[in-house]
Amino acid sequence: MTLPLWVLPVIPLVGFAINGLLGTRFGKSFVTAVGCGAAGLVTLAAYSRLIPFARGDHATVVEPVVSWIAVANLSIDISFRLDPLSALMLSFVTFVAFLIHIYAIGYMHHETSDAGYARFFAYLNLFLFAMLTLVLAESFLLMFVGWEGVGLCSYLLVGYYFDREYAALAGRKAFVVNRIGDYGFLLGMFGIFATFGSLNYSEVFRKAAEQPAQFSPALAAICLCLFIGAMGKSAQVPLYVWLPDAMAGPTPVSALIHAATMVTAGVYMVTRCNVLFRLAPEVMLFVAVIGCFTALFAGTIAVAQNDLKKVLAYSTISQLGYMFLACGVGAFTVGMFHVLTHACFKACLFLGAGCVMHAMSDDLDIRHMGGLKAKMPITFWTFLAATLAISGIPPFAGFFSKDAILASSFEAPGLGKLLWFVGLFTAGLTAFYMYRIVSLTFFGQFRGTKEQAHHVHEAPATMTVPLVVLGLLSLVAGWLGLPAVFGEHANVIGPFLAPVIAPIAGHDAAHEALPHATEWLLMAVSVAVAASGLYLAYQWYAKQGGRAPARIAAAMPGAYALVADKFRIDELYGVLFVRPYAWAAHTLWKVVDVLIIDGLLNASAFLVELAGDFLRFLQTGNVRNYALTFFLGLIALLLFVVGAI
Amino acid sequence: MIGSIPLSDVLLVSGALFSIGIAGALLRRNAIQIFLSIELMMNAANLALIGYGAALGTREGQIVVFFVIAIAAAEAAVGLAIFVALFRHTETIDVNKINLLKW
Amino acid sequence: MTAGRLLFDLAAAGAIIFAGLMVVGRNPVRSVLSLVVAFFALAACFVMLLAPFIAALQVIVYAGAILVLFLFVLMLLNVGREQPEKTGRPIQTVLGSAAVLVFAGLLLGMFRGSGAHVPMAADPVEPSLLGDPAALARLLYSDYLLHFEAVSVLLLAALVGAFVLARREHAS
Amino acid sequence: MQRLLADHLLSVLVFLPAAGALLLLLLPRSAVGAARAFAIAVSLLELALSLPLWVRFDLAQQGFQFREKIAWIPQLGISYNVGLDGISLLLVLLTTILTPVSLLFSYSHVEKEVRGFSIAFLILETGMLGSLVALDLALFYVFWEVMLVPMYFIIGIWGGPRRIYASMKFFLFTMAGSLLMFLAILYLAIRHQAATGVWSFAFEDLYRLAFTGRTETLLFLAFALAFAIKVPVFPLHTWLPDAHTEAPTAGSIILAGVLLKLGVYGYLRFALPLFPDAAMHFAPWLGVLGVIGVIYGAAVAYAQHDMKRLVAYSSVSHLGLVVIGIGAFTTMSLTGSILQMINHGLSTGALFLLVGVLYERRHTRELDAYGGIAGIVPVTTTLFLIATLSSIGLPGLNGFVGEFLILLGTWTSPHRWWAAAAASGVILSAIYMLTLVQRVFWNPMTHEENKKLTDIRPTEFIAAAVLVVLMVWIGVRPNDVLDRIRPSVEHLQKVVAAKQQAATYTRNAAP
Amino acid sequence: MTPDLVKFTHADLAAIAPEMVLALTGCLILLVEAFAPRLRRWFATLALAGVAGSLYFLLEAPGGTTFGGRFDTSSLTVLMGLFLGAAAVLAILMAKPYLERTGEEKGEFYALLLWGHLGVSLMTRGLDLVIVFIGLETLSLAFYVLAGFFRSVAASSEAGLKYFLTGAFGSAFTLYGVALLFGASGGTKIEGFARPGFADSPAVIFGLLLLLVGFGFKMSIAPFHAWAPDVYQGMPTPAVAYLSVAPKGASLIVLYRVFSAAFEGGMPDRFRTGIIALAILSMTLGNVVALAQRDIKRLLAYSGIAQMGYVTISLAVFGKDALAAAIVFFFAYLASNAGAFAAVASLYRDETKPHPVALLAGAGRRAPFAAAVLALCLFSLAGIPATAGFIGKFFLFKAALEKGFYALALVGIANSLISIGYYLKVVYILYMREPVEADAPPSLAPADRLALALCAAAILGFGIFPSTLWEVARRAAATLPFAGP
Repeated sequence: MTLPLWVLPVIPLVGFAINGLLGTRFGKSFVTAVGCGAAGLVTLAAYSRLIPFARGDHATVVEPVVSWIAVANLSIDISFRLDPLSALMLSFVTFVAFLIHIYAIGYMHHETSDAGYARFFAYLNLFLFAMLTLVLAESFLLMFVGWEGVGLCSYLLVGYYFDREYAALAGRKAFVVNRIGDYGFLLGMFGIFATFGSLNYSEVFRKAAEQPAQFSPALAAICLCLFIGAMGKSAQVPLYVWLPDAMAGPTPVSALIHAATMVTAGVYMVTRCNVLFRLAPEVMLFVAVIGCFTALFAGTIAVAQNDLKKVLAYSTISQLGYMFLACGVGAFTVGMFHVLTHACFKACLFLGAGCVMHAMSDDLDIRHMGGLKAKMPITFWTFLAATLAISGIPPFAGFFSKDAILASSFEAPGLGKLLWFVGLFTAGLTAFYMYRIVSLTFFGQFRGTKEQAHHVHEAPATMTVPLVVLGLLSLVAGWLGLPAVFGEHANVIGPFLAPVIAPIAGHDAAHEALPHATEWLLMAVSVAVAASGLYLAYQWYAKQGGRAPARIAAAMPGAYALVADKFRIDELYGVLFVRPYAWAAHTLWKVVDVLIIDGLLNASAFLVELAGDFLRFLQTGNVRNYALTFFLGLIALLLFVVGAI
Repeated sequence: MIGSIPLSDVLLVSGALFSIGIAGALLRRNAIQIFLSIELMMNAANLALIGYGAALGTREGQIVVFFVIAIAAAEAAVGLAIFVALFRHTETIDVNKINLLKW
Repeated sequence: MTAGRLLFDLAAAGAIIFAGLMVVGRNPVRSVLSLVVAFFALAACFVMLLAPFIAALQVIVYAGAILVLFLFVLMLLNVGREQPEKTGRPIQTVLGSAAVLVFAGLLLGMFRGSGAHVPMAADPVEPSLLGDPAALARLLYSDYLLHFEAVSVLLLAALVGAFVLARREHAS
Repeated sequence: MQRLLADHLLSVLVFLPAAGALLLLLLPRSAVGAARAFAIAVSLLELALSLPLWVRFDLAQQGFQFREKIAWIPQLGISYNVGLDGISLLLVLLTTILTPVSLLFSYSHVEKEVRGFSIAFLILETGMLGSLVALDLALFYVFWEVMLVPMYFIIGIWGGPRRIYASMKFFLFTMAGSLLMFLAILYLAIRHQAATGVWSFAFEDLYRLAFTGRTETLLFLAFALAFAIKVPVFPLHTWLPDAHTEAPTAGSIILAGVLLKLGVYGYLRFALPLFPDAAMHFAPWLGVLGVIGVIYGAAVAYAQHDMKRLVAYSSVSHLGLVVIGIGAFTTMSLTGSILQMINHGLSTGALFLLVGVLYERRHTRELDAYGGIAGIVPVTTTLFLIATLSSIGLPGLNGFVGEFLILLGTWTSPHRWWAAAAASGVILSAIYMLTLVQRVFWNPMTHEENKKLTDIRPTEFIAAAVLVVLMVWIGVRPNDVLDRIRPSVEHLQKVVAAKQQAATYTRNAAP
Repeated sequence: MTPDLVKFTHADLAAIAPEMVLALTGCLILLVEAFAPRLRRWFATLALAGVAGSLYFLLEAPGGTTFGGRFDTSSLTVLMGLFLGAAAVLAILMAKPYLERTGEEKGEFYALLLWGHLGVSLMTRGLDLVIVFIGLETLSLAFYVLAGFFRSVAASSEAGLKYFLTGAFGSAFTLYGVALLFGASGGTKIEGFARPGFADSPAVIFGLLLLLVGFGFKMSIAPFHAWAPDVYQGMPTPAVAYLSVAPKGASLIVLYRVFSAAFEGGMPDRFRTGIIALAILSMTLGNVVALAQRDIKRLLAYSGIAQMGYVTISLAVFGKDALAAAIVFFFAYLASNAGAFAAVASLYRDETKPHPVALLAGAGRRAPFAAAVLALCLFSLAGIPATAGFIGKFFLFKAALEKGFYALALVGIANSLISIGYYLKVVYILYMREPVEADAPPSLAPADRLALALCAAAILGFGIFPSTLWEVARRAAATLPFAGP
């Protein structure tokens, strides 16, 4: 019998519930068992569905569970969907998550309080639940549930060290910026419902694909809104600012949420909606441009960072840019392919960084490191493999996916060539800054303090095993998507995902492939660029100990400082949005509420009181005045009434 | 007409007396004088009653006056008693000086 | 211009004049006395208006009893003549006199106008019999019996009240 | 007894608390514990009695159920006339739930004049339930005002430092509105008498009246003002922050949980059906004010240093959303609004409760007096976090469903941009609520005295847990609630539409 | 003219019996005082018995007019008799402990109270302006004395003086009005006014205005109100409790009697406008100035002025329902106002000193019952639903709106909003302020407790079950002839 899909999210949810409620009481080993158990179990369960699916005809499966919200013409079911796209996500989300759970055992070992430990694993499970809901959802609303759920977990886990102000701030920032994206997502959903009268994928996409002419006008706006959501979640310019700060969380979190899985949700969503996006070409272009620019922009910043995780964070942003570039030029499958490979090597990189951090007793400044190669070989080799992967050196995973992206942007009409060139340059940049950190971390002399020096040691097995696995994956994962030049069926993933890219009536999906010669050429170029990047970095940092870059930095201090300060975007936002908002809030309160509204009320009340205080003195106590008032009153009446007759 | 006296004259006299009474009540400060003025006002009313009664050819006017006189007497008794009682406290019956209770 | 008319006018004039004196006089004793005179004059008017019995009452009760009582109290409290206003709050005087003038204007104007027209009673009493004490008495004990009883209570109340207020505290 | 509960369930519900209050009067004032226990017992019994409403409520039936009608002032056709529909059903249950919750919380926190407190609370419950079930406008008005007095005392006697100002402001504000409504009600009855020759204050009868435009506008405004003040709609909201801040925790819970809802309820139950044309004519204004409320409330909340004040302004923001839903007047938005009332009652109630938990220990509500206490009071923190998430509309909790329905419903109405603007509340609410959480529970621990904080007490925990459970329940199975709202909403819309046609007809017929 | 001297039938006797009982009880008390002073403990009981007896005879009295159509016994007079009787009972109840506390327990107090009560009841029953005037004077004389009853207290004597001078001044105008009406109608019977075109002559309007002013003075309608605050402050509280309620009701009835007869063609517009002006002035002035009062008795005086403004609305509307509403309002006002004064009487330690509101601080805890009733009374005066006060306003405003007096109703509403300001101020001092006086207020005497309980019961009773009262009031109102419906 096959396991119903709803079980998948429920397993980690149960894990979360158990750890959340009882974890503190029963201690670390119990928590570990439950947490990792849940992750492992869900991985098994997932593959128990995936393998038959992959073997079979990849037919989409939709499993409704129960009606969730039903009002008027809105009826949202809790129902799950298994199709190639969700299958792909499912496959690596569960597996990577499991690995990282294992890793976390070792990493969180030094967490002193049982409560904290339990909290950590509970949150991880909760995240898994949300992520699976996001991936398996059959309707936009249910996806949004997962969407917000992962956001919540990222918030909770970034702020895991709640007593450190920067962590707390980072968590809040992450959530708020994501909320800005969600705002777009919400409007997108409203638009979709208003246009298609439903929020279920099958129905929406069917209608869109059947009568594109009827719907395409509305779709530009809708897709734009959806993409804003994606920008928030997947840290694209201008909403990327939360991701670097999010590194305040424990490293496994950075690896799982902020590298491998959650941040790619945006790409997943865009791919999921490819039917809609393809009907809004201008938005597609926008996506491509934003992605491309983000790739370059983040890459540039990464060059000048000295915090190991920060560099990785910016590289993540940059890689996400690549993925959107792919989607933007219409190569959704390629984008997803990069999601997959990136998940492997970026997770590997982060975990490696985690080990380093572990060894350096939480110091992340690469300027204090150096020569760790000898002391922690496993870490080094895996890290190196992942670096080569991300730099796009064949035959490592990154090469194939990135090359595919470049190729498809190259063949894209319009801005294609420009995008390709920028992408290419960024590839070189990536190779450079990645190998820069490798050199500074693992080669040369150790530059840290004494006690750091003799504290440095290889991480325990719980941490290294996942490293090795991921290292291997970052070597082989790319082979799923060998380019066409390696033969008709070399590319597994493309055809596998093809059904997701539904044909649209009146739009011819089929575009002619590049001539092999061009393709070879492109590969060669990109490899060359990547290699030169590596070489440069090796020369400057491994060999010459960073004199050249120092000279360059000295040559143009302003520019260097700017880059080192991440172009001061945070400060810019502070001036543009944060402080004005705070000011406006305070002014509204003090002026509108207190001064104007209450002022008016209190003033009128005061006037009445004043009148009373004044009038009471008419009561002079002199009885003659009383008689007079009496008499005057009488006269007034007489004049008014009799005088009239 | 009452005999040879037109009613309007009687009423004018009564009105005049009434007004004078009011004037006294308003302008005097000695409680007793105020009260005297009020007595005058009542007498003005009496005059009007008698005049009307005569003009109407009924005795009711006189009867009313009869009662009014009785009432006036009673009022006088009480009023003067009050003045005396108050005088024990204030040593004056100048109402300008009597304003413990005010505002 | 009959004698009766003349007498009435004289008496009325006297009443008004002495009433005026009563009001303007600062010395309370003098104003009591002028009021006595005014009441005598009024009594005369009553006679002219065919109400001799009331006139008698007026002299005996009012001029006699009540005002004498006033005199007694005045003596008892021996309040001197009223001092001229020191407080200098003329508003009472000004407003008061103005108001009185307006009022007098309205009232007298009303009387000069249609105010004096009165309906004749169904069975008008023969003028000469109007003031007949016997008839008055009969009326008093028949139609006005209730009033009579009521006034008795009123007088009683006044009596007791005056007693309550004015008696010396023997208890304390 | 059986028959009593069968035929007069509503009356029993309405007057049981009052009876309890009378019995409490017999207790000596010194019998503190007894008073506490008794009040809680009564409110629990009340809750138990109210559950059958949920069960016996007939989903198929659109009109009012559990009807009772007894002549009260027959000469004027005023009758004790009560009934229940989906809308009032939920609010009644909310009331019967929140009252024991508040009393339970106060169990360990009200020492002063416990008997008086309990009496006030029970009378308050009678007032609330009465105005929720009354179908006779005179009766409604009576209950509506009766609520005021105990709340005035609760704020004024057991409140914070500025309680006098707050209680006075609360009373005068509410009175100002309801007095005009009082005149309007009288006028309605007089018109009915003039039209039919029969006196009646019954909603069904007055509903049949049709007015010329100007009259209807004036009457509508008289009603709307009363309710708008209660809701409160910007700019009539300034009583609320003061009242909430100064009221004792239990008072704030009820105030936010039920009293504010009565404004919306009154609008839905009376103002809309009685004056549909005017209501529709003013709907855009309502919506705009709602939008302003959402954004304004959220912004001002962000500027607060006082926890309760912050939560109070968040209420302004949330109810602005509810108002928008009503202004949009689509089935979905109306349903959402009603659900959102319940949600707000639960989440804000819980927030006030938990703020109260901290306040009772630390005797300050200043954000800066806290910080980093998550480790000291983990349970409180967790509960507070859940309440926060519910209030900022996290999917899976109750808040989201209501918000989503309102916004989506509004989007499908002609006033699309309201939804667009109001949806920004999603961002703003996250900003101020998370700031609150961060500054109170997270960040480094700066105040030594906070180390001595004790975590939530059992009584407090039960009170809060009940609310949290309900939040999750509604979030996961909103249909249980929606099923009960839907018929009433559809009925409401039908009624309004019907009257609009009828009215326009008669008006055209009239010369 | 019939030869037989005294016309006094059994009917007359039956009709006048209630008043006789009162008069005789008064005398009896005085006799006991004079010859058996040890029995003074029983004065209050005697007085109560007297009132009860008079009520009994009132209910027994056969309907219809007596004394040659000069004296009325109808559902109206009976209802008003009950109203006045209730006021008297409350006054007597609170007088006993009050006088004991002040050591002034004299029979005269009760006697004068009863005789004053007699006068008021004559006012409500007299069909002849002279009877009414005599009743008015009896009341006034009795209460002039009661105002100055504490001869040892300067304030009391001053109150006596002020009440006397203004009162005498006012009744002089009333008398002149009577004279004018006598002239115009050829008699003193009110029914004599019911003549077509009667109200057209200026003399009549003049006379009616004088009556309005004279009785308005007794009702303390602004601007004829000025005496009230001072007198209330200086007067013994129980007497105030009676004076602030009963004569006002009676005066309104008198005005209604006179107007309903004189304006059989309907009330002239300008006359009505004048009354409306009085109503508005009275409401506004009373409420606004009350906000500024520091002494509870003065505050209640001004609140009374404002309340009479509401009643004047009824006079302006002028009709059966308006009168019925006014009667209901008066019953409510009786319970609330007398209750308030009863509470005040029992809450203040030293009667002879002023009664600053501030001294009530903390009473909520020290004298819970009295404080609670006071609060209830104030809420009732403020017109909060479920109290009698609300019912009174309810019918009043209904009557006003029914006849289309929208602006007037709006002013009334605005005023009740203002009034809440000071009523709540007192409540807040009662319950939310810490005590300022070291020693708690005197322990509550049984009589006070009874009075308070009666008031509270009445407030809630009328407030929750008003229909009977309304029915009775309407039947009573129907006995007056009104132009139109």
